[in-house]
Amino acid sequence: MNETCRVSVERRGDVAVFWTDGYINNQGGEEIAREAYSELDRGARALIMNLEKTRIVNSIGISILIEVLEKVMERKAVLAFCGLTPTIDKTFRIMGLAQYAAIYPTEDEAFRAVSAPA
Amino acid sequence: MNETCRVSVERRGDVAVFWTDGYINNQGGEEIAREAYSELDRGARALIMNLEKTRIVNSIGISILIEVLEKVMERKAVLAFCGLTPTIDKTFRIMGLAQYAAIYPTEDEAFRAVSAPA
Amino acid sequence: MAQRDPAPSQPTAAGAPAVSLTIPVAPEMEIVATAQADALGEYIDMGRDKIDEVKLALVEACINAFEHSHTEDNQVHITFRVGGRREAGEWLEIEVLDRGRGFDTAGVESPSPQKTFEERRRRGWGLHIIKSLMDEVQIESGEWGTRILMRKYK
Amino acid sequence: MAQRDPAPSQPTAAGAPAVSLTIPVAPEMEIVATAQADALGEYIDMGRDKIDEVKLALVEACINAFEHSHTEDNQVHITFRVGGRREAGEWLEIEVLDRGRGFDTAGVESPSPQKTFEERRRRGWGLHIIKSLMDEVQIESGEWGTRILMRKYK
Ligand SMILES: Nc1ncnc2c1ncn2[C@@H]1O[C@H](COP(=O)(O)OP(=O)(O)O)[C@@H](O)[C@H]1O
Ligand SMILES: Nc1ncnc2c1ncn2[C@@H]1O[C@H](COP(=O)(O)OP(=O)(O)O)[C@@H](O)[C@H]1O
Repeated sequence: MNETCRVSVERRGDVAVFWTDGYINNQGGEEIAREAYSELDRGARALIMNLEKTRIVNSIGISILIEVLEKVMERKAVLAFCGLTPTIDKTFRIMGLAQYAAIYPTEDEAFRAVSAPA
Repeated sequence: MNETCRVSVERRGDVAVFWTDGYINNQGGEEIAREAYSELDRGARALIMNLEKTRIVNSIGISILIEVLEKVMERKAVLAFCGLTPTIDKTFRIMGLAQYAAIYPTEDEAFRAVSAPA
Repeated sequence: MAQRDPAPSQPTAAGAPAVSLTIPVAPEMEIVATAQADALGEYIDMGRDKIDEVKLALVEACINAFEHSHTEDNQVHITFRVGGRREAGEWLEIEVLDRGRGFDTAGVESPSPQKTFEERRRRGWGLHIIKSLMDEVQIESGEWGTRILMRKYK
Repeated sequence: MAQRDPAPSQPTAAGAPAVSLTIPVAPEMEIVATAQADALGEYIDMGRDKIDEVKLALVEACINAFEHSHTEDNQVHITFRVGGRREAGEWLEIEVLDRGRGFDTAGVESPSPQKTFEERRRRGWGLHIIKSLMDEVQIESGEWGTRILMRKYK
């Protein structure tokens, strides 16, 4: 079943960039969470999630992303999203994710923002 | 209903190149036939049909393309197809269209072939 | 299956061409269902972003039925209708019906970002998302199951 | 609708998860139906070209029902099943049923390129295409209508 979301990660210094491909439901969300926690454990200070290859994130998937965001904040790291479709952007705003995580149009902008000295 | 096939045509000397976009059924087939007959009337010696943006041609659509092919042969002109998906290619072969019309992988190859001096 | 009262039938678009789809309660079948919303959205030339909104609303309605309804027939019944004044249709309507145990629609607490983040109650957004993304939504629920009727204009 | 004998039911894949789709007899609804073949083909990871073959076979079965069956309910009933040994499925099976007037399956003349080109009988290819593109095909027809059951392996 190839609807399942594929997640790949690349580490650039203390920034971890995630690319998702496909539907993010509970399973996809948990896959992202696993990878995110492992990057945090390996000292990442910022996570960027590029969702440009994902067209649907369901509310269970978002609830898991919110859990990840909370863990990120506990560790005083930052989480940024980019490549959101208008519908995903809208849903993230409705659920309040946009109040705690930054949203950028492109990965470049997200990278520049999280790499800027605080 | 945007499934309906869109057809565009460009004239290059006495070759007319057709691009289809979408499902070719009776309606789409008739649209192609209308354009083809008008190009033949305007003296086209060769018609190239690039179907790369079409994924389905139903048997009624093919029967109309066969009608076009017969008219083309009556006028001693030639008809070449290119950009066929494997399934469309297979169906054209089953129905015998491939015995009377040439099929080329790309538009360039089709163009070179029909432009070569006889 | 036990005899039950039938779901109330009040098709808001009687006579409009209907496409019905029945999916089994199984992982990711909600995504299989969205293919039909896609196709019918394209059929009426609805824009990509609006189609995405319809698809997410449909996903939420399906996963609610999967997760909460405890349906007896292990299926979710979806009806798509297109309609409006112009020939090709001005809206897409989707009805999602389960023959499950139903719920008290008045008793559902509204979600909020505050509850989600401060009280860590992260679920409970499905119905709210459906209402936010669709133009018209009716929810009926009872012993016969649950029926969500939602419409989106082009 | 008049009472009729029900269509013979011999699901070759009883128990396999089924998705049922009912489409109205209307232009291009066959394409709307192919969206479901696409989604279920992807669901079992069938390759793009094989999915295209399944979609064309489904289109042919639908347009036959539209054109020839004179159905009483003005609908075509399609059931999709996936199954096989592996969890995710090894084949996709599609049943296309109309409650129309049926036809004499033995009496259908086989088409050939020669008839098509030399005798200018260009139609009559639908069933042949279905049989060429699918791995297994059963056709049953009678006073109750017509039922085509076709299967494609990954
Ligand atoms: N189809 C349904 N059948 C039974 N109960 C439902 C159904 N849909 C929703 N509910 C009830 O409404 C509640 C709120 O649903 P929703 O807003 O989608 O959030 P969530 O599914 O995350 O709980 C559910 O927890 C459930 O109790
Ligand atoms: N669903 C159907 N109901 C009634 N008759 C049918 C049906 N499908 C096929 N037929 C009959 O079989 C013939 C052959 O069908 P087909 O091979 O698809 O070619 P075509 O549709 O081009 O005639 C049709 O002309 C029709 O008489």
